[in-house]
Amino acid sequence: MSTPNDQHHGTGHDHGPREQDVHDSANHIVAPRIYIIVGAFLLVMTGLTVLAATFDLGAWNPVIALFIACVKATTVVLFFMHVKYSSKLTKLTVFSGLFLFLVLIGLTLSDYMTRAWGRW
Amino acid sequence: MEQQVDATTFAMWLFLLTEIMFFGGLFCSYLIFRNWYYPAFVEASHQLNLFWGTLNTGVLITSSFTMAMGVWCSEMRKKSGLVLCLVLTFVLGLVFLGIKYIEYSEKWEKHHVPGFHYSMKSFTDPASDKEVHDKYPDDKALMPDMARHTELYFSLYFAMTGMHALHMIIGISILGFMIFRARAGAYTTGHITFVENFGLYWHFVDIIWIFLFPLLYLISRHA
Amino acid sequence: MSTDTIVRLPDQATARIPKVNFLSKENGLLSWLLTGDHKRIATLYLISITFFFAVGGALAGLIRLELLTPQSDLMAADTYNKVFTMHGVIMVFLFLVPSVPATLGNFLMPMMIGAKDLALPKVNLLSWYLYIIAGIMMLFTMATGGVDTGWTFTVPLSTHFVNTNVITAGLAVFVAGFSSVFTGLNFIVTIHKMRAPGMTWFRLPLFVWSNYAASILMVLGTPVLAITLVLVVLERGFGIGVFDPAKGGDPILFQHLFWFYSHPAVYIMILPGMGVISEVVSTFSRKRVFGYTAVAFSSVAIAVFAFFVWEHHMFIMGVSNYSTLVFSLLTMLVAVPSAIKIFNWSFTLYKGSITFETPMLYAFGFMGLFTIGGLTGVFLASTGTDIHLTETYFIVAHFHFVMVGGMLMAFLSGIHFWWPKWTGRMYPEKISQLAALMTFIGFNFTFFPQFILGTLGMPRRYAAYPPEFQVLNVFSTAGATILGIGYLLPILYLTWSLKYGEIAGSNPWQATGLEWQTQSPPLTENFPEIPIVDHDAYDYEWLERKEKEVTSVG
Amino acid sequence: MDHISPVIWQYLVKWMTNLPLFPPEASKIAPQMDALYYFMVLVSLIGLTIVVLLLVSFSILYSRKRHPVAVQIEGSTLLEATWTIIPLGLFLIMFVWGSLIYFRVYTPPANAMNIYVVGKQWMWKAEHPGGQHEIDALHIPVNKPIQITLISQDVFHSFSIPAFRVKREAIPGRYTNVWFEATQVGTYHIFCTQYCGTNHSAMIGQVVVMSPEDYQKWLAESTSGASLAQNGERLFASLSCNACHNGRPDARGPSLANVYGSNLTLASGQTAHVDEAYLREAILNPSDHVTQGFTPIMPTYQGQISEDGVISLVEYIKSLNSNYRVDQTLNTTALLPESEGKATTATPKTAAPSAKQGMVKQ
Repeated sequence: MSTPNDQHHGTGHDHGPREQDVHDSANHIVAPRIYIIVGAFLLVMTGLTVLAATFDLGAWNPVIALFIACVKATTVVLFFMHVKYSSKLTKLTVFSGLFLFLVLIGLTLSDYMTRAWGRW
Repeated sequence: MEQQVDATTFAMWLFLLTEIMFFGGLFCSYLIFRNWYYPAFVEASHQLNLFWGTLNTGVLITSSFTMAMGVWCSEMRKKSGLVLCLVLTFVLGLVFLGIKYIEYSEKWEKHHVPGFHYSMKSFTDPASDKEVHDKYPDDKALMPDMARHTELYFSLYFAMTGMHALHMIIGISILGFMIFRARAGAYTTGHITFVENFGLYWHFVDIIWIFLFPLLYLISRHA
Repeated sequence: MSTDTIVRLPDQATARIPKVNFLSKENGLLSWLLTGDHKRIATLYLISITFFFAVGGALAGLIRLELLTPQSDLMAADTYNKVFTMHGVIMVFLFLVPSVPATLGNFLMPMMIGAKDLALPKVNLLSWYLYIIAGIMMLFTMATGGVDTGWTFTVPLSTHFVNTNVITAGLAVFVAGFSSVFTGLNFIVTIHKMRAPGMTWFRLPLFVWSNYAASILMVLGTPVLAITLVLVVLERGFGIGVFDPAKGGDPILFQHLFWFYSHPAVYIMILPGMGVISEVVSTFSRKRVFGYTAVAFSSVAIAVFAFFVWEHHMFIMGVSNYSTLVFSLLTMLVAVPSAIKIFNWSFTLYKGSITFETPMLYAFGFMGLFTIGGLTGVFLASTGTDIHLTETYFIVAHFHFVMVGGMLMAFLSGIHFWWPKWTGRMYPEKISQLAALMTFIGFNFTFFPQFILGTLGMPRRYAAYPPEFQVLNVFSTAGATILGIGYLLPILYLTWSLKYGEIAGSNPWQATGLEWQTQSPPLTENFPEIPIVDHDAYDYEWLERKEKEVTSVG
Repeated sequence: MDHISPVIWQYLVKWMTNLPLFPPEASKIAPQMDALYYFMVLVSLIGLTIVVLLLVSFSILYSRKRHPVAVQIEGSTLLEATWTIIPLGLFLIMFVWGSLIYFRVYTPPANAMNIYVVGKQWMWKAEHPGGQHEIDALHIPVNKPIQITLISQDVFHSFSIPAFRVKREAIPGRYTNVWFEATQVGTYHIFCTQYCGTNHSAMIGQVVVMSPEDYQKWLAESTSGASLAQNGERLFASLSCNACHNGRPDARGPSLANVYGSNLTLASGQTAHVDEAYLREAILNPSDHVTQGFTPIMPTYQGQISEDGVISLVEYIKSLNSNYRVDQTLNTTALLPESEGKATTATPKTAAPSAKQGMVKQ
């Protein structure tokens, strides 16, 4: 997950010279340079995930695919959706959605995964 | 006024929260059936066209990029830039749907669409339909019970990508409306909330696809 | 001042309803249908919800009549099945879920936090329209033959084995779900962003806290129901196979997804009711709610834990024995916050100065019946006894104690409590006390025998039953008659009071909430100027000081 | 009293003498479950009494007449802790107690006699190991653990015997289990408690608990001629299963002898425990269940065999398990009509006497 953050370190808080008075909310304006880097990064990652899928890595295949997807999604959320620069409340909202999604999957699987227990 | 702006963006995030849970149910189903019927899922997934899928991912990511640029243009009050970005996003969205149409119609042709049009025979004996077989000669025959479970894969495939496509269609319609308003200079006077919130929606739809792509297309592609 | 009531009304000879208020501001149908005013939308909701409650209640009456005799003689089995299904669907999705939040919550929440309106007035109106569309679809479903799957839409019965209007009913519930998502979303945003200056989180009335908790559940739970119903509709309409065992799908998965929403849904229904009780108990004992923070946090705790317990609806459905351990344990945990609330309300009375107006009577009813409902829930949460008691009349009695004995009592309590605020006029006290008493007695007669029936093993959703169960069923039906009258009375006298009720003045109960510090009925913008809050909720001393100021200045 | 309408009077008398308040306790688990039930009732009554006492006494003591001015009290951490911890403790006791019973009800003992029950709209069909079947009725011996293996042919049903305090959902496409040991001779209700369509309320049956002698008599009278395993054997032959599963060294399918109860390594590398559910799945979805070392050539029998047929096949495969057959004989010999010593050899020999019996019956 740290890849995107490291990559853009130092550019994240880069206020352009023309951003002084332009809008009515306290939003941070993300420079286009970051968008370009993020967009390119996402495309590269897409290529990477397709590439990774062509190697037989056993159980690691889906893990890598999902890991890359998570990295991509996190990048989109942080930069395209400005969560990196948003209030705690927004971060909390995103987190709670993620949390409940994991609850839904985790607790449902707690049934499916343990149905065979105790049968031998 | 600022409170109002803040409020709608927050409301948009909450709405996206409901969207996460909406797709969450589908992802949950997918996970369970993939575990149960892994071999069938592998075979069915290989019926998808990796080229189209990858291209579509690229298209959607690019559209997300143009959308983000659109928000930036709106923030910087660049009217023509905004219109350009929105039009690009609009076009890329349509390209995505077009490619999706190509993929869907291939599935229709091969009788892989679940339900009344589905034919198990297309999996157990792909050579039986000569016309289709000539077009896709690489399809191999499956065991009937495995073929039966491919229908489940395609049920999920169509449910998930269909729901995603529905979100795309809604998004594109709103985009069309926004292009008109942007040309009239609506979002470049400092009132960027609408563009910003739509951007959030569009990126969310992109994120869903970022997960759908590896889950649906990239199952055991090395085989 | 009389010692047995706190009601203080203005001099009826001179008092007038304020000329300018949200009801009189504009006239004409369009001014209502296109309104953004939360109070008008709440009024629209109140009318439509009462209508659907009447429909659902009439269906309940039919059910009880049919069960008077062991044979299915009043209705054939398939008619009976449709009747209880429509009763369930209408009561759950068109009455209980929106009841308190969409009416009282909509009306009061902005006023309680000192705001002019909800954060998104248009979304609020949209939510009412969605509700109406859902309602019309449901009536259409009913008119064109109904649906007989039970409100739980169990697959594969609903997808392949009935030929009634599952699709329209499912879509109606889907639309109603959107309506409730929008209400919840609006509440959360409003509570976060629109509080008046000085209104910190721990100065919020508990009604706001509990509606906030319920809104979280609406926003996060409802979409899972939506996707589940979409899959059911797709399966029925197009034959996809996610839940179809014949295609390798899993009907248990449907149960998981359905209850992932539908368990939190019961908290969506009960939490706002609990908020009403907090307000009422405090006002009529002239005392700050005992353990304010405990009650506030117990609402949030219920909201969070509500999502971890859904499998307790499926203990006998062949789920993994080991996961039942997890879910049973978590269910036990979610029972604790409810206990906390009950004891805190009881102790609010301690050293209070209690009067017994109608809202308080309903609140007492709530506390007694909800205690029974909650404790019998533990019977079902414990896996061992759940095996015997689930899917019988025990469970029917349990959730009616919580939903009707709890929620509906709270709803009526709240309606009476805020009626003077809403309309500017008092309801007639004596007859409404009688109605409260009748509801309580009728309710116990109706549903207590059902616990015994359930223990005996009488299954739910039976049009005909073995004759040895008849006696208790007759009791139940007799009670339902009393209960029915108990519900009919408020509809009648409240309507009567619209014209003939006494003028209430702005604060007849001398309650502390901000909503009572403005005129009744309130202005469209609620307050002449946005209030600045400098006191905690339920600060009766602040109120006294303030009233003294007013009189000394005046 | 005669001047009251005699009809009403009759009803009253009938009702009051015929008003059950608690179901009979007719199984081994029933008293255990009732103990927990009474404990919960007791706790609930105490809890309710406390709440009502608080409400009533405070209402009297602190009514406005007696106590015109309220004393503001913020709260009490001690009290909050009390009413958090005491209910929590009680609930946890109920959780542990309940779970113990739950595991007991849904973990059949090894020596239980297995009866299959198939639910379909709107009847229960019970299949006894000896081949007897009955509809909406279940005859069982007293004091003998009975395992019910449930499956549904269409929608969810729920197999409930209130007198035994047991209930289990019958699920389409999957076996579920429940067991009980009846302790009292008598006739009790079987209900379908999961709503299953129009005639849900007519899906009522009777479980008849019989003394061992009566039960044997019943078994002998109602035999259909062939046991489930024998039916399965015929089906096995007619579906040509034995073409591959013939136990020869060069066979194309794995030998099925002793397969029941063993742990198989599958072609996918997973291990699977072979129970009834596995056998059913392997017949219907063979290519997901290929034993290691074999090729996936077996066709599916989905849609070609009824649930009854699958049950027979499963029973036949189980009968190829000599150990199992010995167990079964040890446990049920006394009860089966043909208390044969030949049970260990599941050969076509068994077909002959039972066929004869069948003829006798007809």
